[in-house]
Amino acid sequence: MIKKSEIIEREEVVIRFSGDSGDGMQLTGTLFSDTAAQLGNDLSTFPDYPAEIRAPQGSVGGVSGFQVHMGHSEINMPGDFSDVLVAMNPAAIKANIRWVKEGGTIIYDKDNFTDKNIEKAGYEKDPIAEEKLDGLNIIDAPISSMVKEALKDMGLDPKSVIKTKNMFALGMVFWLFDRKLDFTEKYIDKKFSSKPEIANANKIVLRAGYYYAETIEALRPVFRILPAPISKGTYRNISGNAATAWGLMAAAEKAGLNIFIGSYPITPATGILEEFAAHKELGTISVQAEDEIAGICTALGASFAGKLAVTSTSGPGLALKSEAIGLAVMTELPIVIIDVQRGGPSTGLPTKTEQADLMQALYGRNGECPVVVLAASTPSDCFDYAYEAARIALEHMTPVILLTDSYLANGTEPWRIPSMKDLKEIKPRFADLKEIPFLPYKRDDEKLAREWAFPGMPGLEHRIGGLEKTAKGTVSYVPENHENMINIRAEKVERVANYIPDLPVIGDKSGDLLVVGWGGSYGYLLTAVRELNLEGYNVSLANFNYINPFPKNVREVFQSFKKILVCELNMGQFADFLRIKYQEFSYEQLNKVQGLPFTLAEIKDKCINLLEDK
Amino acid sequence: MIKKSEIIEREEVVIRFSGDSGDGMQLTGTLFSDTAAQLGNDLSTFPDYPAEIRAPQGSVGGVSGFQVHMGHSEINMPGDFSDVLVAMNPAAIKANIRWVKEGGTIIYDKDNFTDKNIEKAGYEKDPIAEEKLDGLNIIDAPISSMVKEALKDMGLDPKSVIKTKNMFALGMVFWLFDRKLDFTEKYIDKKFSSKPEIANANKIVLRAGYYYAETIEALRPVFRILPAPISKGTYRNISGNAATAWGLMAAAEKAGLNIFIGSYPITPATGILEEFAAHKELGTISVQAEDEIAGICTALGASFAGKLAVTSTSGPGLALKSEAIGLAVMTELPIVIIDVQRGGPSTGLPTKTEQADLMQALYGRNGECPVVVLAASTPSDCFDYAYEAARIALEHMTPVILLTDSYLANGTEPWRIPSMKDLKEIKPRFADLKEIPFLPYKRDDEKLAREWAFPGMPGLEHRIGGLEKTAKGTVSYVPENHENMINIRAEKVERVANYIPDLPVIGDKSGDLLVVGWGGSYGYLLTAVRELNLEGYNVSLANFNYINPFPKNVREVFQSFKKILVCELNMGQFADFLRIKYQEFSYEQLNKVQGLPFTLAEIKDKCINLLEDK
Amino acid sequence: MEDIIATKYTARDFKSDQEVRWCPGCGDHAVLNAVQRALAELGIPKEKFAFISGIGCSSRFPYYMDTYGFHSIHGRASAIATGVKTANPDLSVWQITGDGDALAIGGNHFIHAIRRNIDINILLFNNQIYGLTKGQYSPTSGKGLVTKTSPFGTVEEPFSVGELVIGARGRFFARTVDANLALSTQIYIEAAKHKGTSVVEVLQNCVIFNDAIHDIVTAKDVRDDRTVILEHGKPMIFGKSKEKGLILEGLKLKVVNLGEKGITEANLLVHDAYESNPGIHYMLANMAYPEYPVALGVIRSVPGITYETAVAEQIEAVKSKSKVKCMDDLLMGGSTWLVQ
Amino acid sequence: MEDIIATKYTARDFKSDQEVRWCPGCGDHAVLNAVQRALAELGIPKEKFAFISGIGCSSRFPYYMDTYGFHSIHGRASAIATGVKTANPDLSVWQITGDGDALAIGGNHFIHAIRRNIDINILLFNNQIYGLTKGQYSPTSGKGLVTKTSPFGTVEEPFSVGELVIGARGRFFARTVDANLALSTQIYIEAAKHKGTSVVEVLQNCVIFNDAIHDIVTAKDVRDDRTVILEHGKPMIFGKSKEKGLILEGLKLKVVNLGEKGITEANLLVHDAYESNPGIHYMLANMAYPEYPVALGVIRSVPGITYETAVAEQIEAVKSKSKVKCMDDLLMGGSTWLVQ
Ligand SMILES: Cc1ncc(C[n+]2csc(CCOP(=O)(O)OP(=O)(O)O)c2C)c(N)n1
Ligand SMILES: Cc1ncc(C[n+]2csc(CCOP(=O)(O)OP(=O)(O)O)c2C)c(N)n1
Ligand code: SF4
Ligand code: SF4
Ligand SMILES: [Mg+2]
Ligand SMILES: [Mg+2]
Repeated sequence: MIKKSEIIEREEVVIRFSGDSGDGMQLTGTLFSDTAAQLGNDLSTFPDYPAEIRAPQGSVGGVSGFQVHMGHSEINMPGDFSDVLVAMNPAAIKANIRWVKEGGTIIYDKDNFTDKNIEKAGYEKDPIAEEKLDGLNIIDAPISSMVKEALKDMGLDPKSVIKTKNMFALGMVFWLFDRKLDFTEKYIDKKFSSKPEIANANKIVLRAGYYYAETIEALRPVFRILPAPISKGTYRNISGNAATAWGLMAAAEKAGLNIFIGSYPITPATGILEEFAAHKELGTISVQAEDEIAGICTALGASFAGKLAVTSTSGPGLALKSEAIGLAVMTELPIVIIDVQRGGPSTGLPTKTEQADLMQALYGRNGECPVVVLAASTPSDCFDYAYEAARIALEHMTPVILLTDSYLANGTEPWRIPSMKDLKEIKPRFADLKEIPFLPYKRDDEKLAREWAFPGMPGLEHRIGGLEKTAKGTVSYVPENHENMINIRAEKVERVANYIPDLPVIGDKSGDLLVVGWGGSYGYLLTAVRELNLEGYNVSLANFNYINPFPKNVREVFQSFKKILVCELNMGQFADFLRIKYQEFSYEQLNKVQGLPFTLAEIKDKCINLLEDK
Repeated sequence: MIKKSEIIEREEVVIRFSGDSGDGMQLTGTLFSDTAAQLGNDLSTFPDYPAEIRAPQGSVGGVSGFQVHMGHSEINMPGDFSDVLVAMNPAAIKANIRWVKEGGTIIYDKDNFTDKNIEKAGYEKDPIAEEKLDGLNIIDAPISSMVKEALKDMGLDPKSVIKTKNMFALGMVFWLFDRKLDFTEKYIDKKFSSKPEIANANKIVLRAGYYYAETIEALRPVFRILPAPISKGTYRNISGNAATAWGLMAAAEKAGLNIFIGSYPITPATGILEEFAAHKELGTISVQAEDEIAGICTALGASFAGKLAVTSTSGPGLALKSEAIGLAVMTELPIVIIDVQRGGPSTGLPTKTEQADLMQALYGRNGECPVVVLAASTPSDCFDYAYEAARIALEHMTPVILLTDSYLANGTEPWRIPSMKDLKEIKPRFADLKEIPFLPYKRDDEKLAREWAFPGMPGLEHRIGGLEKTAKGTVSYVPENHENMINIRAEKVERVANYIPDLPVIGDKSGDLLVVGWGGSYGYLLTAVRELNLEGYNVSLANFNYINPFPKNVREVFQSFKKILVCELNMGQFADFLRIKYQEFSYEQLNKVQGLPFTLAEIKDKCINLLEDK
Repeated sequence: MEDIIATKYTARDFKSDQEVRWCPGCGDHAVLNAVQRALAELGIPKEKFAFISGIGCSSRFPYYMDTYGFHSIHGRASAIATGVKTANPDLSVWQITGDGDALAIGGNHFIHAIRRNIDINILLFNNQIYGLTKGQYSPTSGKGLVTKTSPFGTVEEPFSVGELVIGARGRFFARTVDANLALSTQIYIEAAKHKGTSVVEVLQNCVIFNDAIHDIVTAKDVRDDRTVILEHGKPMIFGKSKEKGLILEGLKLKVVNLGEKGITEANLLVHDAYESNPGIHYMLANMAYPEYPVALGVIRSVPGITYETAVAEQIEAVKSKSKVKCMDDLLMGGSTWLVQ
Repeated sequence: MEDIIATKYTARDFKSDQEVRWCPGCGDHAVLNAVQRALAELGIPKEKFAFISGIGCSSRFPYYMDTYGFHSIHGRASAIATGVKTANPDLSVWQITGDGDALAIGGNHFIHAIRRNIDINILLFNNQIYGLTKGQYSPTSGKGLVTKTSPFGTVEEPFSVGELVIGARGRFFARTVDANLALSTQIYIEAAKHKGTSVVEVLQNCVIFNDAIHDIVTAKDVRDDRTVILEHGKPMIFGKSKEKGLILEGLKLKVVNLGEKGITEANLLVHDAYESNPGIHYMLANMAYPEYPVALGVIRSVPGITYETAVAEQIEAVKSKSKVKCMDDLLMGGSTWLVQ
């Protein structure tokens, strides 16, 4: 349909769909990115929705967005500035205009720019006029009326008609990026299989949008993004929350255990519990507990009973679990605790992203109470680090906290599906049935881990609990025993360092500046560092996934750089932890606490500043 | 009665009463120390009791002890090694023998050293023989039989008879220290006013012990400790828990507010709640909540309603309060949270002392969530720092965590009673009734504190909550607003530094070694540093009571010493916090996690080592 | 509330300047209206109202009220409200909560508030779902309900709100339907006037995640037959043409048709909300469709000494007997000695 | 518990090697004995027992049992026990708890365990005091009790354990007295056999901080007159010479003297523990001296589907219908694409 000459090839492009919470933008974005993924683009997505279920229609607070970053080369973040903004109403312009690239395109539903909506969005006059949009390619499509027109003969009620307008927008964008409609059409057929007339309406409107775009001149040229040269294999799109759940399920299978999750719903972690609940076919036991404390306590009970135990939550829930984490430390039971970080303190910004629970994860308990802390850094590597968390918990008999965040949890990216046989072995420390009497706090020499005996194992009956104990498991108030046990528990956690990989450095192994990050800002830092490298700057990146204990080569890595810049979405918690652990180095900081990821510009500016002022 | 020539004057002496939990040692110790205090000695006491209400009779686990350190000069700690040990049974020897000074005296109840009791204590033969006690002055008093003899004509039941034996021991010790019996006799009369025959029996036995000691040769010479040259004034003995409660009650009166405590019982903090409950005559509202979360939440409610709000707990309870502390930070309500630290992690060693909740107090919450943290350092200065905590909370509109510990809570010392008129002013930031509309997050320029308006004030109706807000109090997801509020809340806490005293240095203001401590180890560190000074070492002491924010002169103080040694009863939490705040200094550490205070020898040895290896 | 001044308000006076952010069609809007109407009738000065909530869609309520308000953390509103009321018994304290907020994470504070009989008014918005977190089952969701966390149906027995309230020694329990403004307003007024913990279960509709869950009893065409509105001192009659009633048969309630087998209004049970023995209130609170009509109105309302009063009275009693009148007295009292 | 093997045990087999550390004279000792006796009778292999407790004097119990044991944190035992039993329905799971542990801090987990009807046996040691923390009042302490935190008497209404349990949808509630070994052993056996959450309230004496608090009904000389031991299918008779009984008058229970006014055994209420309608069980559980004798024995015992069974059955049902049998199936299922 499109002539060759009118197509421009692009390395990468960022599209943002945005509209009212009820406008179906999340679905639109998902369908678009799934199509792109099927065609072999690498991509990264990020949904961004309000805390209210339905904030007042037309208000800026009610804008729901979905950003897709796709490319011919590797894509590591959903992008900060967008090439194309789809805005279903004036509020969507208000909320997103800052994030449109110079020379970018805005497609908006002209019909929705009524005086009332304009006022609701906080504009005085037409936003297109009010925002100075010079240099942007503005497409004012009469989407609502086109949709009504397209469906006028279908006999549908007006509400159902207008609900399809997201498909019109999607159709337009598909044309703009030279994409086929078949994936979306199949999806529509499946979703509305019981309502064929609705399915039909959606498909009609989708095509109508596509043809409309073809018809109007304004949308030329069309962009084409060739498939990314990514490794061979079978791929799927996966979100961080699903990957987390799957990583744990995979670990359970590998360890020969059943998995048990005890959790209480909380944004943005609920998806993990939901994912477990949806996979009972694999024997998953999911308990929706009465609160977070019961969540971890049911899981601890399950751990005591011999399951791979998991509890998932977000910051306020982690606070509630503090006391029980202490019990897990004291009883040395394996358990994985996931904290999907969100904006704090308190209820804070519950749907936004932040990395401000690090100190809580490390220190938020009474007494000397060390646990292993890991952090995932991309939606799909949530699988790997969840798996690692389970492996460490089971092999070292310790609670492990895995930190992800709102951005990872809801973001998606294509993921090369691993095969179970390629995953690391996991060998839980089951007690030997013949070693009677069983000493619950006897340890192996290497890991200092105790053995795991659970109810049902004959002859290994024993008692554990939160009071200080001797190796035999007897309650003990002997001063030296207490100090000894405190040291052993700390040392056990330290020795995990012997069983984890070194900290990888991306870029030169020595140089002027090492950008240091941890967890979820990885994609942004990586993209920024790569761009700086292309621009000729000597910058490397070290992003931490293992936080407590640290990999053994950290000191060595740090020594080789003139400056160290720690970037994190908080006020400097990781930098402070580094000061504790490696006091000898100086740490520059880049911090942001806006409920948003970094922008590339923020990172690059800071790096350039540091490099130039050497 | 005692000839002058047989009396030796001593600067200070440590006596430890110890026996089975049922032997009344806590009372014996209290009566002894109260008598000493009345006579003008300075003193410090420490009760040490088992976690079980009544551990098995005769077992080491069941030994209950009470140590009194009294002196002619200033006394700052209950002493580590004792001059006199009173042991009511073999287990008391077993538990305490390590802590008797060379050349010290042991008084024990010979009648109780039966084969059965010897075995229960874990000895094979007579402990006096088994422990090599050369050089000790061993007094084997047949206490039980003497008591029976003394009371044989009274017609009392055997249980009541034997219950008086602690008075016999007390009588002996009174003689040994040349003390009058009248204070104790008055106490007995009062306590048993409804049972005159029991009162009588106790008094007879007390005198019997006194005369027995006079009769036997073994107890010479007698020690006399002259009154300490302490400042003029009216004194009373006070424990840390009572002082904490009184400090807060005093603050409320000074601020013109009613006080409200919402707490849940937990060792060793329960005494604070009990103290409040006992003082309803001052209008104190004390709510024994259903759990720790309800404890802080009722208090937060009371704060919202305009009271001076308090919640008290120990480590595990602080963990449970984490989430609600976050709410207090976000709503900027004044509240004092007291954590009486005990041995952790988890239930740990619930009746023992430790300083291991510091990191929890500083960081144990989701998000960026700074609070003010103070620590008291002696039983009686719990009054001062509780008062300070309330002052800061009310004037700066912020939650304040006050850390004390088991050692401070139960220990007592004489305290010069302050007069209310001499205490600092406290001016709560009441909202101005005329300033309508009331903006809940409007701040003053100096402190950045908001104003306090509470239900009942007409025209100032407003809403607060845990979501991020604008100054006006409207919920806001605006990225810049969030970052701005995060910074303001942090800055507000930082600015408290403008309203607190400088860090005092005891000893030279510069030199070879600065011993740094915080909170409750103060007395031990002070005593050790003074002894070192007397021995000619160049050591000074800086003990922190203000931890977050730090006093403004810390850097200046640290700069003037060649070495800094941080001593604390944990694995180094304060040292780590110093590394974060003052990364430029090197910190040596002395740590102990045995549920026990430091010994002087431990501190001195470490200091001398550091000094000699310069 | 001693010094109640006769103040004239209208519902409008209780509307705050905040935009109401619930979904269009959410039952919460109606509750807000009814509460604002009820407050206007109470004659209590506006500054004496405090609305305390936890977290949930319903818990956003305080933002929309032009009164003192505290939107707190999930599950803890009962405890905070207890603190507010004990601190200042003079206030009219309202707790706004959801079925998750009150009965899942907040269950403990809820039952303890009730046990203590603290004089607060708890409006429990029961939509049988977690709204704010987008549709997981709650402790009141019916067995088998398919939700995001129960894709194969829940396997849990739900609480019966009324039974739990009375089981925790509750003295006031009422039930209403979000959209029934007249009944609701009346009940909120009665809840406010009752001295002690008043719990009102509001059958509330969540259009988004659990739409029409109450319709089986509350829908316009069936509600007359499937609900009975209880009024103290009145016979228990219901039905489109008031043709049905309730009687007691042994220890069980039974639905009868007036006119049949000679049954007249005089045979019907007469509602006694003030009876302190909870036996019949349990049965009424537990009535469920299809066997029974669901009971609306004030089911139980038994006065008793309230917690904050008892606390205040004890303080006054101790004060009046004590010689210690201020901190200086306390500091200098007891066992002291003078050093000169 | 499918594969119960007939194993012969004596009480002694359940004693651990730990020294029992309760105060001499504490009621806990007797409970320990009775439980050990009961376990020996159950014929369940020893390794299948798990004893879970919170914190409190009573919660030290697991240390003294030669079974699997978990002495956890204050108030959370119901949640941990729920995890243990759901994870492995094959175990016999016992929760040991105090009135503070279960009803103060642990109240929420307690009512939710009951609501879900998880098959655990909860022994609630009710000494109406916090023992371990040395004598503060608890949610079951009688109004007016003077304790360390209520030096002028408590002002709080206590919970009635039975009423709270049934109000939370409880299906098994029994009451016993610590020292009554025979009755206790029998009740513990019945609790173990009941499928679902069994709550046994043990009237337990704390000699140190609340001595003789139950004596008013349990003392040797009065207990026959002031307690009634309920047995399913038997008339409700009590008194030193079995001369008293209970009848129903309207909606209230009434104590009658046999022989007076022609009342014979045949007129008395016959105990029906299996009746699912809780009405009469509420009344029986709430009976209090002096108006009534206190009810001992199994007051309510209504079988019903248990939580762990429902969970397991749902998993089996889903498994049997799903084509996904292992992780590789899941990973490769759904929407994927191949890159070559
Ligand atoms: C400590 C904590 N846990 C969990 C959440 C997440 N959360 C917010 S509201 C809610 C449940 C809401 O349900 P309900 O109380 O019934 O209110 P509704 O939204 O239905 O009105 C949950 C689980 C939270 N905010 N805080
Ligand atoms: C989180 C926490 N809060 C408080 C405590 C202190 N505490 C220990 S046991 C107990 C109450 C004990 O009472 P109960 O459960 O009735 O047991 P009893 O000792 O009477 O058997 C309390 C408050 C604790 N250990 N942990
Ligand atoms: S999600 Fe449901 S309960 Fe929440 S505002 Fe929308 S309709 Fe109301
Ligand atoms: S304090 Fe009371 S409950 Fe605790 S062991 Fe002693 S007698 Fe038993
Ligand atoms: Mg709800
Ligand atoms: Mg108790």
